[in-house]
Amino acid sequence: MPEMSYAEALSQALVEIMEQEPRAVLIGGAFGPLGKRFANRIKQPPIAELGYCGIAVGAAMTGLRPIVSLGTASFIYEALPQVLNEASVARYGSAGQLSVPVVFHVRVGIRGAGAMQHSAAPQPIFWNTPGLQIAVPSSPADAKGLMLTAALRSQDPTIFIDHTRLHRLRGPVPDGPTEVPFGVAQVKREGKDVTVLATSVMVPRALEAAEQLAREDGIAAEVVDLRTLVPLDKAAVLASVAKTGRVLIADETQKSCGVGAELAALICEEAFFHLKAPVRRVAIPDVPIPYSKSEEDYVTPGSHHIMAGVREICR
Amino acid sequence: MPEMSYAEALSQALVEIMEQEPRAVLIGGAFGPLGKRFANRIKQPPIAELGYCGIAVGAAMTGLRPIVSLGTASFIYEALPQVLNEASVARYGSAGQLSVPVVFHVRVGIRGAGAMQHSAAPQPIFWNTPGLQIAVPSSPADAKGLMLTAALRSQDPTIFIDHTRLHRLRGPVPDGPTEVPFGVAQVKREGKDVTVLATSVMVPRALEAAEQLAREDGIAAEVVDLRTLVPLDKAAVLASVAKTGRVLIADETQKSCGVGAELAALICEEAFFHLKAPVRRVAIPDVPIPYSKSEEDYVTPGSHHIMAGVREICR
Amino acid sequence: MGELSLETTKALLRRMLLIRRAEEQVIHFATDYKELLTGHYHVYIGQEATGVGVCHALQPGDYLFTTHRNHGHVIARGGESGPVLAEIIGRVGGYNRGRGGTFHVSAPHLGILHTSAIVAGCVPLAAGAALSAQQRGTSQISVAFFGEGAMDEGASYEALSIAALWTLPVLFVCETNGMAGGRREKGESGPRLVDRALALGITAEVVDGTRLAAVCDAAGRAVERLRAGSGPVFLQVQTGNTWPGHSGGRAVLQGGDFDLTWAYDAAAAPQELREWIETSDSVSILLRDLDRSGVLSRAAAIELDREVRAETQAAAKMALESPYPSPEGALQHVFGR
Amino acid sequence: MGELSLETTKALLRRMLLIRRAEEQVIHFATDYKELLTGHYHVYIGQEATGVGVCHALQPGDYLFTTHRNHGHVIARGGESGPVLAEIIGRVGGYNRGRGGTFHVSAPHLGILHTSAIVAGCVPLAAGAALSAQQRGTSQISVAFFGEGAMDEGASYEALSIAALWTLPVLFVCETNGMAGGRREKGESGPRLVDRALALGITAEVVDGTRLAAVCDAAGRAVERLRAGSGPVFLQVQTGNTWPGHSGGRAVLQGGDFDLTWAYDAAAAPQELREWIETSDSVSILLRDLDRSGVLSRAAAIELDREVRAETQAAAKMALESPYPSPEGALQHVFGR
Ligand SMILES: Cc1ncc(C[n+]2csc(CCOP(=O)(O)OP(=O)(O)O)c2C)c(N)n1
Ligand SMILES: Cc1ncc(C[n+]2csc(CCOP(=O)(O)OP(=O)(O)O)c2C)c(N)n1
Ligand SMILES: [Mg+2]
Ligand SMILES: [Mg+2]
Repeated sequence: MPEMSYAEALSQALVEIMEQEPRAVLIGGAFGPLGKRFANRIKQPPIAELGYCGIAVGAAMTGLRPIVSLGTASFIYEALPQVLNEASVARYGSAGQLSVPVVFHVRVGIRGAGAMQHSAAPQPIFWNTPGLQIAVPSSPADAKGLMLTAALRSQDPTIFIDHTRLHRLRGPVPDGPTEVPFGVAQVKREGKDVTVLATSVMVPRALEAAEQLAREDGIAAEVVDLRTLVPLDKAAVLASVAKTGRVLIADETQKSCGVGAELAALICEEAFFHLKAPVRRVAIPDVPIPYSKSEEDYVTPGSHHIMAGVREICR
Repeated sequence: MPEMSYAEALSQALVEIMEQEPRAVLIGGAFGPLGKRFANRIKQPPIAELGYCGIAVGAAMTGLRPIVSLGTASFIYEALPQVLNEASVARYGSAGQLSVPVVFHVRVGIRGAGAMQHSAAPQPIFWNTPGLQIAVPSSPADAKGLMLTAALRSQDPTIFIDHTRLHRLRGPVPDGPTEVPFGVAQVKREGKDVTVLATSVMVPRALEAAEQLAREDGIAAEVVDLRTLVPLDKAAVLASVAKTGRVLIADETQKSCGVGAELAALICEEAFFHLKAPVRRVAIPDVPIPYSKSEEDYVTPGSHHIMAGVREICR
Repeated sequence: MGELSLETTKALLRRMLLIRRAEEQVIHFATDYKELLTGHYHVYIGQEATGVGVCHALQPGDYLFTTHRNHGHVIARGGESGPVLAEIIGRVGGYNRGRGGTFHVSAPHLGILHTSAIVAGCVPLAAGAALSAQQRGTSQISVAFFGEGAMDEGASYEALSIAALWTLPVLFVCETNGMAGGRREKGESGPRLVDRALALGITAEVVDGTRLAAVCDAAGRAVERLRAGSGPVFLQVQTGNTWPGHSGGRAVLQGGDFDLTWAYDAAAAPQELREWIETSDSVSILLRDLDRSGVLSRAAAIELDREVRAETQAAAKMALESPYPSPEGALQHVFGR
Repeated sequence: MGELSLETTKALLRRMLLIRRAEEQVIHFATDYKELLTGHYHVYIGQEATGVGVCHALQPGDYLFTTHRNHGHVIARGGESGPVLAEIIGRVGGYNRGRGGTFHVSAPHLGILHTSAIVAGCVPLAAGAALSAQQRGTSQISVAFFGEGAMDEGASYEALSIAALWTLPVLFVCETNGMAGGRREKGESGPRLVDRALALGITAEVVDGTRLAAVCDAAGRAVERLRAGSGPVFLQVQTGNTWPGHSGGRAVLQGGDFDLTWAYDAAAAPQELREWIETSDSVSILLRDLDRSGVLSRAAAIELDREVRAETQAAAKMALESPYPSPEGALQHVFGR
């Protein structure tokens, strides 16, 4: 299998989408060489997120399959009226008569010097809004495979979440159109002592922590990569918890009402009698993201937080 | 103590605020008789939520104490760029040099025939955003008291949540400027068997359920009204859980990543060893709100859901 | 009536009356029944010529997007009163099985895909449907109806600006009805709204919305331009003085259902309505024009209205007899999978 | 230089040079050091006359709001290079203790309260500060600096529209620098931006931003109008051709730091810069004007620049010696309580 970076895998996905799907149009973003080959299906909008995201939604209702590249995730706040009030409810409000196959592609997370307005992780906003799918890939192969699924197969709006710090991550990517289905988690590492549920950039951090825990503490952590939050692979989550009885959730969103909150609540509701210890969340503390490197590093959930958390619940 | 409706108590709060605080300005909303007395401090904006909420934030940075009445909560989606990207981070980004004492006043919830776009309950969006305070009053007295605190004392942005179905609720309201502090929950009914954590419109529903449970099942439910989500009275939550060992969370936001998710996760993290049963959430299922009365009633969390949930965890 | 044939004129008047009578029925639902229509709703009374005149210029396959004040647009486009009324009272017989209700009446088979009750919410969507037509190389066009209040929202500004930049085949119909949620006085917002479109490089004009012929004419020219690929058009349609029956998000029928004879003799109408009938009501003005020009006599018009009323009554009956959807259905159609 | 005294002219040139040298220092931080300035940053090179000219018209107590391209505005308003540079590299010596960084340099003591790196984010805020002044009955005014890209955001449109409606004392300064995030070509958006403000009923004009005197003149007149309570003013400042050193969110110093002699003899400058020096660089144009008119000789200008460079060096040293904030401090100042 060829090795490539996360960013390269995504570009490859976009090329394959444009080749295979004439209804695909790209709105926004920098498409490099794509720009020439598919010029008539690439639209460069002015800085008007609400306008062009709404346009993408209207286009998706009428036979196109738009992929909207917004850049930094905080810019999608400008477009939330169209995402939360229109895209997410159109199928429901029409009692199933409409499909809205649009992809909103954003870059999230603590990136290094992003400060308060370039580090957003709005996944919880979308998870709290029924009607939106959320992909949170952690590897080049998943980035490509989930993008293919969202753009070629899905009938519903998808928020596609890239973590800025994954862009240079390298990994094997299967040749050809290898779609990754939504709603199927992946056990990245088996283990019997504790389940680490991880998303996006926290997956490599969790794997690093798991290695070190195995080496230093003899703890066998099972790392489950959720890959999509909506749909959620509840069965995989509950199966792992049933096996280990201990859970740590590693997710880089702000803690309160964050992704970790939902997963913890779900487990506490549906797997309570399997639990041998409190469910721990590793998340961003409830602060905006500061600019200074010293402060930014301090609020970034890292593998050391995962290790400390696991040690506590495996005591 | 005089009895009055929730809506009357709120109006009374606004009058007292305007009388006592010359820096208070009202933006938007229908102020009735206030309109005349304080005409020069009441601004009627065009339908441009992003513009006028941003203006309120800028005014709050420069010596005013604006109260912005947005009407139905889904309209605040238009203003989220200014609320999430500016108001919430201004103090933090200035390392404490700025205060932004603005109140965003919205009407949330399933109201009867509101359908997908007039029934929003965006509390989780705000709770996931550090820097915002959230008031969720459940009674006329608290509506007045919390509004006084937000408008007269607070140094930070507050999202003030009214549930439409509370507007006509009547109750006693103490005379004069009786502020209700933020971050202080209220035990509305003592009980030893199970804790029902409730917010806003779910408080009267929880009290109704508790009465019936006492009568029919002999279950003594403790009903804790959180009153503000941020700051959260964690001590009160944990104390009640320590006492009862069983928890049901009654909150009318969509379930995934909702208010109930955060509370359940918190309890599962910090009071795990007190728990005798799974933490149950009564919430809106993960669907938009339908228009038809039959369907709308079906997705509305009611006292019957609370009773069923309590019965399950108290078995 | 200029270029409109007698047949066409009668057909358009009939549509306008269908809207008028359906809207009156909506008000009856809200006021004559208990618990039938409890929320806010917004009727199109007085503005009928705008919807009907613009839709007359459209072809099957064109798209139409509208707002909270959508009932009239849906009927203008050919929607039947029965499923519209059923939708408004939340019944399965509605175009969306009662799921959307008065705020969200839509009719996908007529190109009315999704109706937004968010002020200006439909404007980007309409531009998006136009982008879709442009990309797919069809000759479809897309129309957005919205009120003057929507012109203060950034959403409409951004959509207009992009539509101009991308030369999208979208017709913006701004119905200036003197209401914008009660939040501001008429004219408060400075110069004419049409200037805002012109400043973005959009072909734009002010249209007299009280006269069907004026709307048909302007819409006809606009649609021609749009199909030629010359980019968006903005029509600021002045719908005259506000219908006095509006009352916040509800309405009151002064003197009961509209009596066609009032159109010809305003003195016979309730005091509150007289000036409006004389100067602003697009139905009354059309009736008088047709009578004066000898195209359609009073008697013929009244006969036409009698048919329309019967049709509306049957529609109301159908709506009322349609059941509520089953409660558990509420969990369906969140996702397509 | 029209009405500006020799003293004033020298002071304004000095500010412009302070900005130029500080921005060069920012680029050095990013390119000459490892891990010092790793993110994006946006310099003000070439546009100095706009910030300095506008700020010259302001009084203490006035408010100023700016964008991602803020460094120049903060120094133009009287900010010191030391704390500005320290902020840009995230040190406690920065105006915000390093918390805000390059995107968010602000200086509350100068009326620069909160800087938004969200395109158009600052525009409503500036209108809000103007509302505050109006309500409190002071003579303060508020200024928003933003780029032409921001004019496509609904946020700016809504803020302009409300400012016009409420007659707010706010000055909108739209710096048209030929860049808007690389997303669209120059002029793509149809008619002149100034027309969008005019359509909202706002007094507006196009200003030559390559000439300090033109900016001072326009800003002076605007501020007079604002203090008279006549409502908002919009200046579309054409800052000339884009500085060739811009490179996405970073920058390259062709030929190293700007050599003042290039201003007088563009042939001596690196090829890439020549046209820009001749036609667009507001510093070069001012230097040539002053030289030609005999107000300030080349030698005197070079001497002034020497002082400025020394000051900038000291500022950079101060910034580099300032420590990072303590990590746990990150949890502070979320709330005031
Ligand atoms: C974003 C948003 N803000 C506020 C409202 C509340 N609202 C509903 S209708 C209306 C007035 C709309 O006026 P206009 O656009 O002129 O349409 P009209 O009602 O006159 O047809 C308002 C403010 C809303 N639905 N959406
Ligand atoms: C809402 C939003 N969308 C996109 C961006 C990314 N962005 C940063 S600067 C910029 C270009 C801004 O152009 P302009 O307003 O002309 O300012 P200039 O950089 O030319 O000073 C863009 C698109 C952003 N910061 N905020
Ligand atoms: Mg109107
Ligand atoms: Mg620019």
